[in-house]
Parts: sequence; structure tokens; C-alpha cells
Amino acid sequence: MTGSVTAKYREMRVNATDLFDLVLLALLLTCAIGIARLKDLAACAILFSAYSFILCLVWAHRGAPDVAMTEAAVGAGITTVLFLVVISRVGRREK
Amino acid sequence: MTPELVDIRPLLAVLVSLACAGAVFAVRHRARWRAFWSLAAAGIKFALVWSMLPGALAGRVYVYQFGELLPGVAFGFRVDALGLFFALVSSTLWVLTTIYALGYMRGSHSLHRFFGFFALCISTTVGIAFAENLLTLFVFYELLTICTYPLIMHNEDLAARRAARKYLVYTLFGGGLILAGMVLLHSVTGTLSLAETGILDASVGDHWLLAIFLLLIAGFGVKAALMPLHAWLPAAMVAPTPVSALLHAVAVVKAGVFGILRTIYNVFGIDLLRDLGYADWLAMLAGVIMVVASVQALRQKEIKARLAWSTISQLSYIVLAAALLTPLAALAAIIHIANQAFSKITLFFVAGAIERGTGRKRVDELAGVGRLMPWTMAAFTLASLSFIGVPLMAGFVTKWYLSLGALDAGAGIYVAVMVISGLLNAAYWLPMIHQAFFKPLPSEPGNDLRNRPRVSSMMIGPILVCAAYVILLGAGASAPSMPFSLAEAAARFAFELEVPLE
Amino acid sequence: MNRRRAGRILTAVLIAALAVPLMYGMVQLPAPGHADAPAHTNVSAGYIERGAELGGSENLVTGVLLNFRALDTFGEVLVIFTAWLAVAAVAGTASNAERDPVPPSPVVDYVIRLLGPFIAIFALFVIVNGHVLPGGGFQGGVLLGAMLILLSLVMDAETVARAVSARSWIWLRATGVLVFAMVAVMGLPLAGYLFGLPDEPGLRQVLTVALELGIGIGGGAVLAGLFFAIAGADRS
Amino acid sequence: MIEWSHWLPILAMLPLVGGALTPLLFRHRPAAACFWAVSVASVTSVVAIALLLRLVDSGGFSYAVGGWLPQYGIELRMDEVGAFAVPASLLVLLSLVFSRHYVARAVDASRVSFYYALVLINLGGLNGFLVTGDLFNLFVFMEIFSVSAYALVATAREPIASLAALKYLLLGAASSLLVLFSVGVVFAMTGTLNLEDAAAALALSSPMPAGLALAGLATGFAVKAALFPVHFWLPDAHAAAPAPVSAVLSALVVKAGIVGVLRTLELFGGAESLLQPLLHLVVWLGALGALGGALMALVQRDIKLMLAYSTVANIGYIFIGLGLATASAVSGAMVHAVNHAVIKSALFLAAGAMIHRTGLRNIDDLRGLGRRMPVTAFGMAFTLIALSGAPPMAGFTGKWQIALGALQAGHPSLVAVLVIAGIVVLAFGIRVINALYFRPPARVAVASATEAPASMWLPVLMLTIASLALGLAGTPMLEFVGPAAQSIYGTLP
Repeated sequence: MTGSVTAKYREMRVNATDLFDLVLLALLLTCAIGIARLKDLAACAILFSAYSFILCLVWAHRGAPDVAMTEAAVGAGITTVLFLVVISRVGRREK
Repeated sequence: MTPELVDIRPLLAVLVSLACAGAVFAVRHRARWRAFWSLAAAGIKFALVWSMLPGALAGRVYVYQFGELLPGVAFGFRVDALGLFFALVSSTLWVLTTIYALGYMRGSHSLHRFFGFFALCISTTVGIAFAENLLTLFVFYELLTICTYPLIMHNEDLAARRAARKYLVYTLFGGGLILAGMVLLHSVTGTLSLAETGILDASVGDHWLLAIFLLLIAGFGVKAALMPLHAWLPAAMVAPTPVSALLHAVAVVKAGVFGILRTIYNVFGIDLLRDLGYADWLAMLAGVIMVVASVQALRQKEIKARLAWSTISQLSYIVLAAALLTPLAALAAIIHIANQAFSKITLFFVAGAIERGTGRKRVDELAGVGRLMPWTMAAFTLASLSFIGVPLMAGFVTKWYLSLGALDAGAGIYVAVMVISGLLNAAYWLPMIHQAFFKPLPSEPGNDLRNRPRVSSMMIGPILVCAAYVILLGAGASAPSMPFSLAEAAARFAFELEVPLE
Repeated sequence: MNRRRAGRILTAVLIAALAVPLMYGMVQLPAPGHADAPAHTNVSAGYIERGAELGGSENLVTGVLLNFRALDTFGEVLVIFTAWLAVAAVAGTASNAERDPVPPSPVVDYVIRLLGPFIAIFALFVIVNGHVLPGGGFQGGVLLGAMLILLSLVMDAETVARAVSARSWIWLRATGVLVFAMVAVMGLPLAGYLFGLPDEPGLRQVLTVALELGIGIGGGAVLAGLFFAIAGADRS
Repeated sequence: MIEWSHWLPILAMLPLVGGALTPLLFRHRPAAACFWAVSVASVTSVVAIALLLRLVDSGGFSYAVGGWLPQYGIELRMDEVGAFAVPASLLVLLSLVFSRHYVARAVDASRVSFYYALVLINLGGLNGFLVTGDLFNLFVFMEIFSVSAYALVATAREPIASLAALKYLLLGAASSLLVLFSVGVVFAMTGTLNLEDAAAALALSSPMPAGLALAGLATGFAVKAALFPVHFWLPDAHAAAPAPVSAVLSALVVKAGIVGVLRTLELFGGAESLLQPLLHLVVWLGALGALGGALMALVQRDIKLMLAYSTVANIGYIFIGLGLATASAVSGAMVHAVNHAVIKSALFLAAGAMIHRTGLRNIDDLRGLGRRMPVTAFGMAFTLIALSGAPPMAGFTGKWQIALGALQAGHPSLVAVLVIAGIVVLAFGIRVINALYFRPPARVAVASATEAPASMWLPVLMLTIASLALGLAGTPMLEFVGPAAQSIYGTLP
């Protein structure tokens, strides 16, 4: 009895894990489409940062803390700053 | 088995003119040294090539190999009778052409380039003659194309550029065909050797054989000015006369014809070709060309254009003779390489001398030239009689053996074709001679030909020697130690005959 | 307008056409997380089983990066350095005149100045502890770089860039490559192979930390260098 | 006494570290930077030659980096493909010598040390790429030579250069991503990154993901190699780069893409059913590239653009050879990769010398230069003819073998493609030769030009001689690559 309950609980937990992943992936996709469609470059950069951050969550959730850290620092941090600096020099609108 | 001897002379014969080219480029504008090197190299090469004649007549074959260019295909020289015959002709004519060119080209621009590439051309021609296999032959054949290009281009004007471009387009196209044929040949036989009497056999399959035959014949046919691949040759007459001599007699067209002979005798072999029957078509084509080109020649108004068309017609004699596949016809084919060369070079030399001496280039301007330049025009007469086929002249020998060969092959029609062609030849040479000797000089005011510039003896000399040789080839053909015996040896080899012909 | 629309549709179709086989292929792959998938049984299992012991670091990832696959890591360090070389060789000649005209708000200014030292200390921590905890040279280096970039946002890129002489900047950027190369060569006498780390635990620890530090400092300096080059503060 | 195989990682390390040190040590001393780069490249060449001799002497050998056995660590190995490091090192060496005067004009003085650093790093990346036996390591070294190549294209001063570099960068980055993705797929399927182990595992694996990885790797490397439909980044990038860089790019960097394809084929050699359709496709794409590249080259007016298109054509030949998958065709393709490298770098360097002296790059503007710059012009004329594949020059051997392979594989039409492309190449070669030698100068810059300095004409001359020597050495080269060509495809005929 308890065994089957444990199994069921486990199954549910796996499902919950998968669900969390699915939500994150859906968010990722939304961000990607948004980046492709937006015309405001600064907004793009911020959205890109969000994208990286979500990806970072995926890594962390999947048990790869090293990769998550790198993603957070490089993708969400530095890249965004670099983008913003460049945008501040060339103008915000896509031509 | 023919005894093969390793000998450095084939290599030297090629290298001499190469070194000469290097020396000529090095001395640049010092005319005396240029002349010295050109003549010295021509003389040395002449001696080298002729020194191999006794050995070759005794049945020896000289070889020299460098190593393999591709797996199984060596890069090397092998002097057999056919190759030596071709080399004899071209190295002998090089001496004469060099002397003539020194006279003719005096005062022209870029002379070091001219003589340098001239020497390179001869170097490659001897390479073609001595090539041990088809690939080696092709290497020199393409080099010849490239080395002739600056010569045709020599005047650097629009006409020269057009002619040179035409020449290149045609010959490169031909080279491509040969290359494709060679690849096919190598992939079905695994060898490209020219030492055998045929490396192909019927087991290869008909369509492959046909493809190889067409590719090789058409490829070599471009340089041999086989119609309809001939158009570059009349165009190239804009080049200086020594270059025309080179194209028509010494090297280029001969290289093409030589390639066709190699294809027939050494790649396919007589027996296989006879079984396949391709040669009949080739013979037919040659017969048609013989007549059509003669008619074309008749219509030309410029001397050099007429000579060019005559070359096309004469080359088809060689092709026809080779395609008849009988021993005597083969002899005619080989011997005509020399006969045509000496007769045609005489005519070109004369045309050049007339141009230099009187400024005349057209057939109808020849009136009275015979009186101004009697020796020159006498040589012209001899050479054209040879083409018409008057006995005791070189051309007659060819026609005689060709007729015998055609009758052997049971193709008497070609004798008739030859007669027609001979008549046409008469129809375009004789009026020129008539004009030159029997018409008075037109007296045009302001253009007094009596005060014409003197034609250098360096031009007259070679003309006379060539003319003399035309008679020698005709009258003394069967004297021992003459190239004729060599041609006979070559024909015997191709047909694997032990006994002398006739 | 119409053409643009058609172009977009075409792009979408193309992406879909690419995505379908990709996804299909991915689905066919052995499922990740399954114990018997080759990705986990083959080499990885060996890493997990004996990696910590052989690789000499408690954080398996660091062990794999700096020891088992050190050549890859060296290559990546070099790619980062090359990226800076590339930007430095190309960018910045014409753009010296323009300066970022808008100063950030005083709040941002204050916060960043305050945070700076803490970020630096955290970065150092991440670098040095890379062989025990998640993190390491790359991550710490990025943090260092981020600090420098933040500082130059509030101070002025030029001022930050001038904090160290141009010559020293270059040496700092090359630290990762040079330290790595040195450790790699030391492997020859110490471990018998290039890129080998010695078996003696103490020495190995020291070398690992040296590697992490080199990578971290080099990475940070390169990132800052990229920023300076783009911001036109790179003095050449 | 150091063990022999230690030199294998040094082959890549030396130029990489040497390159990284260049801007550190010689930032403001261009001449010293050049001397340093040349020295490093010379030592690298010596190492490469020594390794080659060792390979010829006693067969292939490998090196376990860090002492870790192949599956756990990275394996470097010297084989017939890795032997390409010898021409790579030597050609980079000559390009560096050539750069001495060229770069002084073409690149800002303050960036010259960066330039030399990038060239050396490029060489290091190439060498590492050639000798690595590990899939991920392959990717890492590919990134090194790719990133340095993008940057090198952009170092030219012309405004077009940065655009061309950007195009190159975008395509290159996309293809790198594709390769990385496929590496991941291969790892997921096999659990190993070692090429040999992975190949053994892939031979038994299910077709679909393996096909995905194969397609990804092949496409990724094909972009780097500029195979026909994905070649469009090449002409601009190679034409816009400084001439010595163009030489390195055309001669070596695209060849690295081909080596990548070769490694991919090795990796999937056991999976015959997957490989077969890909090989067919490659043959016909190669044929299209050969013809299209040659024809595009024919209509160019800019000499470097013309050479760049001819590279597309030659890449086409090589892919025909690889795709035909017969022993002679593959060995022909491998030999042609080396021979084309020598010929094309000679051409780019010669063109660079002309541009350096006259500032002109239009073929019609270069009229009459033959008399002004005799050595350079001779080198260019000679290698143009070699490029067309005329025997006995270097271009011939490979094409001949590929043609033979085409016949063995039952594709006679490919022979026609090769011959026609060869004729077209000769046609544009003749056009250049015409301009150089048979036309009077049309520009003042030409009329007043003098021969380039020895640091320029000497490399050109040496490469010219090499383009003849390699042609004469066709047989030993074919024999050398023969076993490798036979083994690459596993069980294929």
C-alpha cells in the first residue's frame, strides 16, 4: 500500500518537475518570439536578459549549477550591459 | 624486341632549347648574344637529334625516365622511329627558321620575348616527339600551346589579340578533349604508354572505345586543323612570318598530326581500328577536307591566307594516309610530315620575304615580283610544284605511296580525290607563279619598287636551303641514311612487319 | 511592405522546416536522466565514480574542466582572449570622440559604488572555491568583469581604464592563457604529460587554484577590455 | 630525452602561446612583432616536419593529453590528415614573411601586433584542429581558428572589410552552433567524445538521431569549407581581407572545413546507409560549385575577387572527390587540398604584392605590370596555369585522380565538369596574363611601379617553385595519403 503511494507520489513529483520545465520552456519561447518581433532594441536587450535568466533557471533546475552560474553572469549580466552600451551609441530603433 | 638503351640525348635535346630560352631572356636587349645563343642552341640540337639517327636506323630505341608523374605513369622520353622522324624535321627546320627570323624580325619590339618563346616552342615540340607516354606528350603539347601564345600575340594589336584568343580557345578546348580522353583511356587500360602497337583491345567495350577515339582525334584534330576545328589557323596568319612557319611547318600543326598518328598507331593499333571501322569515317572526312580546303584556298586573295588553307588541305593528306591503315599509306603519312613541312616553310619564307622586300601581301599584287626577286620566286615555284605533285619533288613521293596505299586498302576513290586536289593545287599555285614571272611590274608613281629595301641574305639563304631540300626529299628519297628509311622503320613498327616495304 | 511580409513568412516556414527534423531527432535520442543512456554510462559514469579522486577536485565539473579535458579549457580561454584581440584589432579607431552623454542617476551611482567591493570579494570567492563548490575561474571572471563594467558606467570608462596602465591591462588579459600554458608545461616534469596535474594533493591544489585565478583574472580583464573597446576608452 | 609524441600538443600550443605573447611583448614594435611571429612559425614548421617524418617513419601515433587515457581525456593523434599541419605551418610562415611590408601599409601601426597575434593563433587553431582525435576538442580548435579568421578579415582598412567580416562572422557562428549541437547529439548517443570510440558506437546506433548529427556536422563544416550553396560568405571575405590573410584563408582555413568533413566521414564511416545519400548530394553540389565558381571567377574584374571565386571552384573539386568515395578520388581530393593551398596562396600573395605596389586591384588596371614587376608577375602567370590543372604542375595530380575516381564510380559526366572548369580557369588565367604582359600600361601607378621588396617576391617565388615541385611529386603524395583515403569510408568500395 505504502509502496504504491510512494510510487504515485514519485510519479507526481516527476510530473511536477516536468511541468516546471515546460513552463520555463514556454517562457523561453515567448521571449524568443518577442525578441524577434520587437523593434525597440533596448527592449530586445532586456528581453534577451530575461531569456538568459530563464535558461539559467532551467540549468539550475536540471542540476547543473556551474552552467547556471555562467549563464547568469554572461547571458543575463555582461551581454546585456554590452548590448545596452552599444545601443546607447547607435540608437534605439531598428531600421 | 627492340633493344632499349638509356641515353641522355633525348633529355639534352629538350633541355638545349630550354637553356637557350633562359639565356635569351637573360641577355635581354643584347642582340648579338641573343643571335649567338639562338643559333648555337639550334646547331647543338640539330647535331644531337641527328646523332640519334644511325642508332635508330639500326633499330635501337633510346629512353630516359625521370620518375612517375602519377602512379603507373612515368614522365620520360622514348625515342622511337616515328618520334625521331618528327624531331628531325622540327630541329632541322628550327635552324633554318632561326636564321630566317634573325633577318625577318630585325628591328621589331620585345625580341627577347620572341626568341625566348620560340626556343621554348621547339623545346616542347621535341618533347612531344620523344614523349614516352600520352601524359608526357600532353604535358609538352599544352606547354606548346602556352608558348606559342606570346608569339601569335607578338604584334600586340587588336588583330593579333583576336587571333591569339581564337587560337587559345580552340587549342585549350582541344586540350580538354585530350585530357578527358586520356582519363578514359587510363581508367580502362591502366596505362598510357606509347611504346606498344596498341594498348587498347576489343574487350573494353564499344562505347568506351568510340568515346576515346572521338575525344583523342578531335582533341589532336584541333591543332591538326582538322575541319571543322580549323578556324584558328587562317586567323593566326596575322602573326609574323617566322611564327607562321612555326605554326604551319615546324611545330604546332605537326604536333596535332603527330598526336593523331600516335593515337592510331600506338594507342589503338592498326588491327583494332581495322576491326572497329572508325578509321573509314576519318578517311572520308579527310578526303572531304582535302577538296573543300583546296577550294577555299583558291578563293583567298591574300598570300598567307591561301597558304593557310593549303596547309589545312595538306594536313588532311596525312590524316587520310594514316586512316587508310595500310603499310604504304602509313609510310606516306609519316613521310608527308617532312614533305609538307619543307615545302610549306619555303612558301611562308617566300611570302615573308616578298612582304619585307616589296610590302606586297596579296595574290594579285605579285605581278613582276619574279624579276625583282628571282631566287626567291624560283624557290616558291619549286615548293608549289611539290604540292601539285610533280615527280622528283617531295610532294610526289607522298602522293605515290598514298595512292599505292589507297589501292591496297581497296579505296581507289581516294586516288581520284587526290587527283582533284592536285588539280586544285595547280589552279591556285600556277597563276601566282605566272603572275610573278610573266607579268610586268606595274609602274605606280610614288611606289617605285626598284628602290625597295634589300632583303637580307639571312632570309634568302634559308629559303634556298629549304627549296633544295624539297628536291632532295623528292629525288633522293630512298638514299640510305635518309629520314625516309626512318619513316619506313616507323611504318614497319606500326604494322609489326619484319621485311622492308615494297 | 509586401515583400517584407513574404520574407517573414518564408523565414518562418524555413525555421519550421528546420525545427521539425531537429525535434524529431531529439525525441529519438536516449532520454536524458535515464540511468542506462550512453551519455551517463560511458565516460560520465567513470568521471562520477572516480573523477573526484583522480581529478583532484571535489567539484567534478572543475575536475573535468581543468584536468581531464584541460586542453579544451585552454582552448576556450584562448578563444576568449582571441575575442578581445579581435575587438581590439578592429574596433575603436573612429569612435573616440563620442562619449556616453547621459550620466546615470545618483541612486544608481551610489549603489554601484557601494556594491563594487562586495562583488569583487564574491568574485574572488567564486574563483578560489571553484574546486570545491560550483563556480570557478570562468564564472568568477565574469563577475569581475561585470564589476569593472558597472564601475565604468558610473565613473567614466576612461577613468576605470586608466586605473591600470595599458601595458598592464594587456598582461592581465593574457593571464589566463599564460598561467594555463605554464601549468601545462609544468605537467611535463611533474606528471609526465603536458597538461597533466601532479598526483601530490597539495601541489595539485595549488596549481588548480592558480589556474582558476589566472582564468578568472584574465576573463575579467578581457570582458572589461571588450567593454572599453566598444565604449571607446581603450587607449592604443 | 623527451618522448616524441610530446611534440604533438606543442605543435598547437607553440603558435597559440606565441600568438598570445605577441601583443604583450611587441605592442609598439611592428618589426619586432613580425620577426617574433616568423620565428614562432618557423619553429612550428620544424616541429610539424619532424612529426611528419616520424609519421612516415613509423606510422601514426597518438598522445594522451594530461596523461588521461582516450575516453576520459583528450587524445591527439598524428595521421595522414594531421600531416596537413606541415603545409599549414609553412604557408603561414611564408604569409608572415610576406606580411612584413604589406601590413605596414594595410593595417594601422598600433594594431600590427594584434594582426601577427591573430595569424599565429589562427595557425595554432588549425594545427590543433588537424591533430585532435576528440570531437569536442575539434569544436574548440575550430572556434579558435574561426574567431581569429573573422578578426583577420576585419583588420583590412577598406570599409568593405568590416561588412565582409560581419557576414563571415554570422555564417561562421551559425555553422559553429550547428557543429556544437551535433557534437552534443553524438555525445548523447554514444557517451564518448573520442572520434574512434564514437565511430565504433555510431556504426551500431539508430539511424534517425545519427542522421541528424551527420547532417549537422556535415552542414556546419561545409559552411566553413564554403561548399556551393553555402559559399556566399567566401568571395567577399577573401577579397576584402589583407592579401596575406586571404592567402591563409583560401589556402588553409577553408581546407580546415574540408578536414572537418573528412573527420565527419570517418566518424560515420560505419553507418553506410546514412552516408550514401549524403555523399551523392556532396558530389553534385561539388560539381555545381566547381562550374559555378569557375564561371563567376571568369566575369570578375577585381583580381582578388576572381581568386576567391576560383577557391569556391576548387573546393567544389575537392568535394567531388570526397563524395565519390572511391580510393583514388578521395586520395585525389586530399592531395588537391594541399596543392590548391600552395597554388592559391602564391596567387593571393602575388596579387597582394601588385596591390601593394600600385594600389590597383582591377585586372584591367594592372595592364603592363609584367615588365615592371617581373618576378611577381611571373609567379602569378605560372601559378594561374598551375591552377587550371595543366600537367605537370601541382593542380593536375588531384584533378586527374578525381577524374579517374569519377569514371570508376560511373560518372563520366563529372570528367566533363572537371575538364570544362579547368578550361574556364585557364581562360581567366590567360586574361590576367594578357593584361600583365601583352597590354601597354594604362595607369600611372603601373608605369612607375617597381618590383616588390624581397620579403614579398621571395615567398611568391618559393610557392611558385613548390607548385611545380608538388606536381612532380604527385606519386609519392598519392601513395602517402592512399591508406588514409582507403580507410576513411570504412566498408565502402
